[in-house]
Amino acid sequence: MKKIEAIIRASRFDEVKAALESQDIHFFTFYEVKGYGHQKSANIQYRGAIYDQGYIARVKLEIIVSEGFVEKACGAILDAAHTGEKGDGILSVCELNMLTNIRTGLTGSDAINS
Amino acid sequence: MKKIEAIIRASRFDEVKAALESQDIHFFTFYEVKGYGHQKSANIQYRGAIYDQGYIARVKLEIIVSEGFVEKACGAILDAAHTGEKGDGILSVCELNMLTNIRTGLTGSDAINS
Amino acid sequence: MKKIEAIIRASRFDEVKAALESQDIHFFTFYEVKGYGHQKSANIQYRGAIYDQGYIARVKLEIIVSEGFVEKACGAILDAAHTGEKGDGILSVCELNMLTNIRTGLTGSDAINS
Amino acid sequence: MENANIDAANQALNAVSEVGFTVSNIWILIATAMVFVMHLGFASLEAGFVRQKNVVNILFKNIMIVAIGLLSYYIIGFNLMYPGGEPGGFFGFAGFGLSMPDGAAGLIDYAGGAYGYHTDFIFQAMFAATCCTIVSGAVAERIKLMPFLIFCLLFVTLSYPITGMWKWGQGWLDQLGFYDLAGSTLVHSVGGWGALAGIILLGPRSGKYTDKGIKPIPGHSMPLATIGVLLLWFGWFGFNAGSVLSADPGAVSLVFMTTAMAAAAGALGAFVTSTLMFRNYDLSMALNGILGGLVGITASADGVTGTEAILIGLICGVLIPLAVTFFDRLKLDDPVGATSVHLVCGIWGTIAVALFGNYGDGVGTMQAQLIGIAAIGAFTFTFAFAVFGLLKLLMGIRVSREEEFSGLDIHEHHVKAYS
Amino acid sequence: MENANIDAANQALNAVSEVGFTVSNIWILIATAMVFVMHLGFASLEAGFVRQKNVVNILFKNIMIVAIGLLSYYIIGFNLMYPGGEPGGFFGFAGFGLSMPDGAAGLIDYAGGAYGYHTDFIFQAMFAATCCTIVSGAVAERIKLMPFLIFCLLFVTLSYPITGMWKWGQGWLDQLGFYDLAGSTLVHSVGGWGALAGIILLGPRSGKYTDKGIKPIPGHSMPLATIGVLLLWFGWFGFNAGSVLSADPGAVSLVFMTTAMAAAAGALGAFVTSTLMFRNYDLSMALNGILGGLVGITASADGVTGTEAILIGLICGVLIPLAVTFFDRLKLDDPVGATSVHLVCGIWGTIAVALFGNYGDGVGTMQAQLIGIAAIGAFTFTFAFAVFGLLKLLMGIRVSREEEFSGLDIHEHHVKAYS
Amino acid sequence: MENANIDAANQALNAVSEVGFTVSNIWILIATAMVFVMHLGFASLEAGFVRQKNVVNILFKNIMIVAIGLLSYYIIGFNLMYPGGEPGGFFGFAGFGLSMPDGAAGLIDYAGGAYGYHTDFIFQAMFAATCCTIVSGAVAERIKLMPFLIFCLLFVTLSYPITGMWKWGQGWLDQLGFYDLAGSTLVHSVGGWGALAGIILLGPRSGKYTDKGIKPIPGHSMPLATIGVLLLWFGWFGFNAGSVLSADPGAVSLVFMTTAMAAAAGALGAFVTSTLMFRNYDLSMALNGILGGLVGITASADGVTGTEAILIGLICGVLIPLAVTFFDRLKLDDPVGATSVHLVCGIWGTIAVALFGNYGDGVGTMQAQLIGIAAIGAFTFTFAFAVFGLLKLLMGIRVSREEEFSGLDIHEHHVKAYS
Ligand SMILES: Nc1ncnc2c1ncn2[C@@H]1O[C@H](COP(=O)(O)OP(=O)(O)O)[C@@H](O)[C@H]1O
Ligand SMILES: Nc1ncnc2c1ncn2[C@@H]1O[C@H](COP(=O)(O)OP(=O)(O)O)[C@@H](O)[C@H]1O
Ligand SMILES: Nc1ncnc2c1ncn2[C@@H]1O[C@H](COP(=O)(O)OP(=O)(O)O)[C@@H](O)[C@H]1O
Repeated sequence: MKKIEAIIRASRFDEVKAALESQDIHFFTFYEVKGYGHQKSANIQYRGAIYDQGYIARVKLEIIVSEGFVEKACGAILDAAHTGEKGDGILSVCELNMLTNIRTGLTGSDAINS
Repeated sequence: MKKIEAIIRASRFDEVKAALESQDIHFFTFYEVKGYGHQKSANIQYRGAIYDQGYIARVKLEIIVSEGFVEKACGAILDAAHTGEKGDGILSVCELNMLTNIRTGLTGSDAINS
Repeated sequence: MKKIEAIIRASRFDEVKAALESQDIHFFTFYEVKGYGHQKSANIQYRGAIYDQGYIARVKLEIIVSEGFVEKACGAILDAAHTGEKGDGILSVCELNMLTNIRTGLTGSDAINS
Repeated sequence: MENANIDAANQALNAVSEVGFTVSNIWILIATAMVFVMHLGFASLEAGFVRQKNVVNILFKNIMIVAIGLLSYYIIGFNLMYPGGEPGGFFGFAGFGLSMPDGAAGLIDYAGGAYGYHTDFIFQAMFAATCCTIVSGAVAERIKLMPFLIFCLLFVTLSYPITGMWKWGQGWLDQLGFYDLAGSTLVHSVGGWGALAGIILLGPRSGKYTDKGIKPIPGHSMPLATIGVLLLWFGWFGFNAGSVLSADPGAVSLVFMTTAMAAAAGALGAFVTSTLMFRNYDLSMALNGILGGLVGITASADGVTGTEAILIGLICGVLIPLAVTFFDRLKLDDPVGATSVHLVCGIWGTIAVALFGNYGDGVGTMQAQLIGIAAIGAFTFTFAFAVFGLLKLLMGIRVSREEEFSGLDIHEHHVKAYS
Repeated sequence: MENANIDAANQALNAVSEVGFTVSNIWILIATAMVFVMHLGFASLEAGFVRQKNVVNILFKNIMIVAIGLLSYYIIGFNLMYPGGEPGGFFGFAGFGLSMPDGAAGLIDYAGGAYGYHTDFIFQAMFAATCCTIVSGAVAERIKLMPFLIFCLLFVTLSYPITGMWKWGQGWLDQLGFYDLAGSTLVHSVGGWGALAGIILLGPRSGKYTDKGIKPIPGHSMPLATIGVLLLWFGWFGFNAGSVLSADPGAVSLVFMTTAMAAAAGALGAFVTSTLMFRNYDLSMALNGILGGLVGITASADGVTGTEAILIGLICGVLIPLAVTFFDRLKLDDPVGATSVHLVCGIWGTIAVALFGNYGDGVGTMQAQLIGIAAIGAFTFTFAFAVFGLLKLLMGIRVSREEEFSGLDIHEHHVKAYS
Repeated sequence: MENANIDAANQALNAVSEVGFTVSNIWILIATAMVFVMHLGFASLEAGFVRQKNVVNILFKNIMIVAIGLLSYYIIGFNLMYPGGEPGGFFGFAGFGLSMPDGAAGLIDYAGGAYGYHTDFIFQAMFAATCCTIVSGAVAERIKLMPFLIFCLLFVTLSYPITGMWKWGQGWLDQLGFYDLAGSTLVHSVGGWGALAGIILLGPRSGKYTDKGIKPIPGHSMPLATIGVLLLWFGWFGFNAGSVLSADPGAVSLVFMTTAMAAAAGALGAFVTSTLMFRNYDLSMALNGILGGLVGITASADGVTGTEAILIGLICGVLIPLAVTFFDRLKLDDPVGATSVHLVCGIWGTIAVALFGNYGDGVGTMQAQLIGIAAIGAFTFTFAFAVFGLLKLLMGIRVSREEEFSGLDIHEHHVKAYS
């Protein structure tokens, strides 16, 4: 089993979700994160002082898939999250030693096909 | 060292925490995430329009343990997070290359027994 | 490629960020998490009842670096996040199978040098 | 010629009465608007003191209470409370809806030149809904919406006007010498008894009383709660000083002063007591202390000195943390402290009438006050307990565990308070 | 000696008139302060009904509208609306700035002993800004700041006073027998027509109307919206009862009562209707129902009975969910429901004048009311459409897609509402 | 017979005075309630302008200030400020507590038929606490609770009444011809000087002034701040127009008008200036501009024309961003801009008395005004500096670094504002 992690623009979330669904990937987890990268944040200005808020609000996706799905999932994300402007984000994959579905107790790729 | 990650129902957090403690696991990190899975979210209704909010609010746990504790920890979580209803979540384990305790500088399993 | 994950005190975030920058590491992702560990949280007191809020608010950093940077990055964090008091947090490293930059499509260490 | 002179003078005197009537009447209308603000105050306070997941629910209830309260008081309540006939009675009903007497009889002659019929109605109607708002805070976070609204309808249409009539409708308690200027008992204790019946039958919010002790469930927004309390204080100037039922300068300004001093003293009393008891500066206690002081002075605001008002308020402030702890020990879960504020301080304030100020002789007054407290308490608690009990049997009054965990907002209203 | 007597009596009569003047005048000033609170109410309501990312923007707009409204009404508006000359006219202008007549002419003689010149100005000036505040909610979350402020300046300086003069400046509609106590049409529909023009030219917020249907965009804070509505209700007592333009006890207390009853009935009507339509207890609808009831009773609050007020309000409440759904079906996106509340209920309230109460004969009155609604609607909509259209051509009125996604706060104000 | 006629007429005249007294008195009580709302306004504004982690603390302080202010003014302050004896003096004390003269002497005869004794006390008492509330915003987010409350107790019990007496207690400044209607100097500058002393001795919040420049620390809730400012504006109508100390129609309506115009102009001035200076539409500046305009007009609201009021307010608005930048350059950290609003605009407003309107001759008045500003400034600053200095020595006034980082709420109150 692999865990795919993608850090994407908040504004591309809907598109990425749709792309994953079109690849029959309906299960994933996401949360809001903050990132430093090429893209710089808008300045905050308050009472005459300007400051660089620094980070950019982003969404991080975590998708656990069996080997067979890695390519499809990555392709879908790379496509849908892409704008070509600085700040599109990154996508990584790592190996899992074990996966269990808490409800069914099934492990490995069965854990997510149940 | 292994990192255990579990995505559970927010409503089972207290039980899972108690189960971990009963296994002498007192250290872990958690945060709020949102998930898509079998369980579907309640609809949001506002000014006559209905919409599927889509995600379900969940809690993600991260627990770093030495090999010897993996089974105990996983067992505790699987047990305490289980309801049998759709939406119980998943549990995964992955390998860490390195672990250091920032205060003590100790590494490996010493990092968490100090 | 390696993924470094550090769970640090919220109050050391600015120092850690500066230390990373001094090592030429400008890209990373962070988010707020809650942790249980040696350090105990302040009590919450409300209407006469006291309770242990339990967790402590922490910041988690995720930094993806190529092998060559792992030591520099870890050193910087270990240094800047250290106070010597209980609650300094932990630092872990794990292996990534794959990394792609969504904008450029470049993979591996090119993904973050672009 | 002589007559002409007398006529001119009489004309002037008539004109003066009319202007005097205009002043008093407009003051009571302004007081009405200030009492209205108390509904906003209660809504804010209660919303601030519940958890995020139940905020829409409490706001919805408080909005609907005002609407239901005004409408039902229009149709039935007013004529149940001020029936006109037979002073000293227990019950009376003057027919449905409003029936303003024609001409001067509905205006300058209606209440001896102090206010007109419509003014009377709308001022009293604003008061009426208050008693339900008090209940709403106490039963928050676990009661079902529909049974609660039905309870409110019955409480404000029947229970409140009937006991209100006993005193303000010149009923038997009035005859007896019972005194309660603006409703320490008639409004606040009544609300408090309703609240008590509710929380007994409902049980505590799950997770509040554990084996390891009391788990506090902090309110989700202290600014909202604070705004609520200060708006209530503002509205209370209208509540108490409007209850003078004229613009009489001596009485109204005395009431303003005593009301403010009691509120301030309530804050101080609760601050000191809670700091000593809990070794903590507890904002929620100071806020409840203010409200306690206000409830306490409500019965006697027109007859005590400033120093007495401070004393009354101070004692309310001291009572608040004690009462909160007391109810918690009984596992009576009251998220906003309504029973402590409105019931406990309401009773104390009614007793204070006999201890301070110049209301009749000591013993006789004390007797009347105690009888009033007991009679109204018994009636109201029985009524509320019966209604809540019946509703519990017929349709259930408590939401399911799952609803409670995920919150009433998402289950009963399908929205979130914040997004 | 005889004369001395008469003098004394006359002196007394004069003194009475002066006190009567003092009462009326102070009441209208207090009403002014209450109308001012409506601006706070609108700011809270609108802020609560937009998304977090656009909160600073809507607050900024509402603050500036009050400032611009008061200043421009001082310089031009007031003299455009109350020009003094030629009753029955269409247009008049009495020169820039204020010019208070000296002595009694600006005080007790100014309006027959009811209020002075400055009171007249400041009460009317508080009203004026309201019409823009109504627009601001409807066009929220997508309009550029500068063009919006320019629109407001023109709307409140020219459009509102001109149509206002037709009735309240003794213009041709007044002559015709058109009746509108406090502005169901003159204020609320006017705001509603402006809002309608705006949302037509702006288009909906992106993402609202999708292929799969209407995607609701919930407001970010229900407590804020609720506080806003209750503050508006409070202010409305001043808005309607201040429009009696004296402290006349009969009229003012009637208006207080009818205003409260219509608001309560509006809540109930919207509650029942929306629960039936959507099978959901929708707080935002109940809130809009209250406002609808208030808008509806605004034209006739001084001439209907309580029961009629309840009926008028109830119908407003029923209209609200229907109108919201209707505008949504037309893809006219109005985040706060301003068109439903102010336009639809404003029209209904103006018609109600001819159906209820005792304003002239039925048919004649109905004709006058319909002519008034149509004339003012036509003028205002045309004016607003032309101004928004011109601004669209000249400088664009809508923010870019990217700005809309990341929010107006960060783009136009470089801050966040919450941090 | 003749006598009878005269009696009737006299009776009528007496009755008229009484009604006149009733009107004036009720107006000042209503104004009192409006001034009370300013405390809510300050609490909201300051809570909005601090960070989330310090919200409970600022709310707690503002609640306790009102309580302490009212109580200590009752016990000592009032009799220090209005001692009755020796006009032209520097100091006087009429004994502890209230002592209302019996009968008419405490009512209609107390202030020439304008208001009674209790009204006088409660109106002035509401004012008193204001000066501390101003300080509380400036020293927010880093001062310890207990020393702050001790400072407030001394400030409101001694400093404010003593300088207040110089003018409003018929003291030496009054004799000199110094004019300050409602307290541009006596209330607002006094608060501003106290704030200045506090922030000098406390030092800035850590992290505010860095090597790389000024790091803004945005307030945590712009809606809360906006609600606060609009509530302050509402209350200010009572503050200024209540200070007319009667319901005199000419004066009260003039004050309403000038107050509103100055506030509006303040918003505009700050909007334009800050937009030019910072190229940004800064809501916090527009809000401060409104307050600046209100502070500025406070001294002269009863004696300037609308156009002059606009000018005064406009200058206040322009001053705001300049003053904020100025204080920041001096590294005087003031989270809510209290010094800019209350001190700078307070001084300007007091000077404006000599430049506009019709208060005595130009030069003489200017001299009196400058002497008043200097004398009160010197006394107050010295007093505040000494008290804060002493407290710093004795118990420390600043929280620890760690407390500052994690927030005063968790450390001093053990709760969070939001959960
Ligand atoms: N090496 C990294 N480690 C962790 N997160 C990263 C790394 N590089 C980029 N990110 C995340 O991806 C986001 C987008 O990166 P950015 O450099 O702005 O985009 P792009 O690579 O398209 O120019 C960053 O804000 C950060 O959250
Ligand atoms: N393949 C996956 N990748 C990432 N997260 C997942 C995956 N499958 C499930 N989850 C997470 O687990 C949660 C529960 O999954 P769900 O399918 O609803 O439960 P169950 O498997 O018990 O029916 C989801 O909301 C999601 O957050
Ligand atoms: N084994 C672990 N697994 C996951 N998170 C951990 C683990 N140990 C520590 N942490 C995280 O690190 C934080 C700091 O740990 P703590 O034990 O308080 O510090 P220290 O080790 O310096 O005494 C914890 O709050 C928790 O978030």
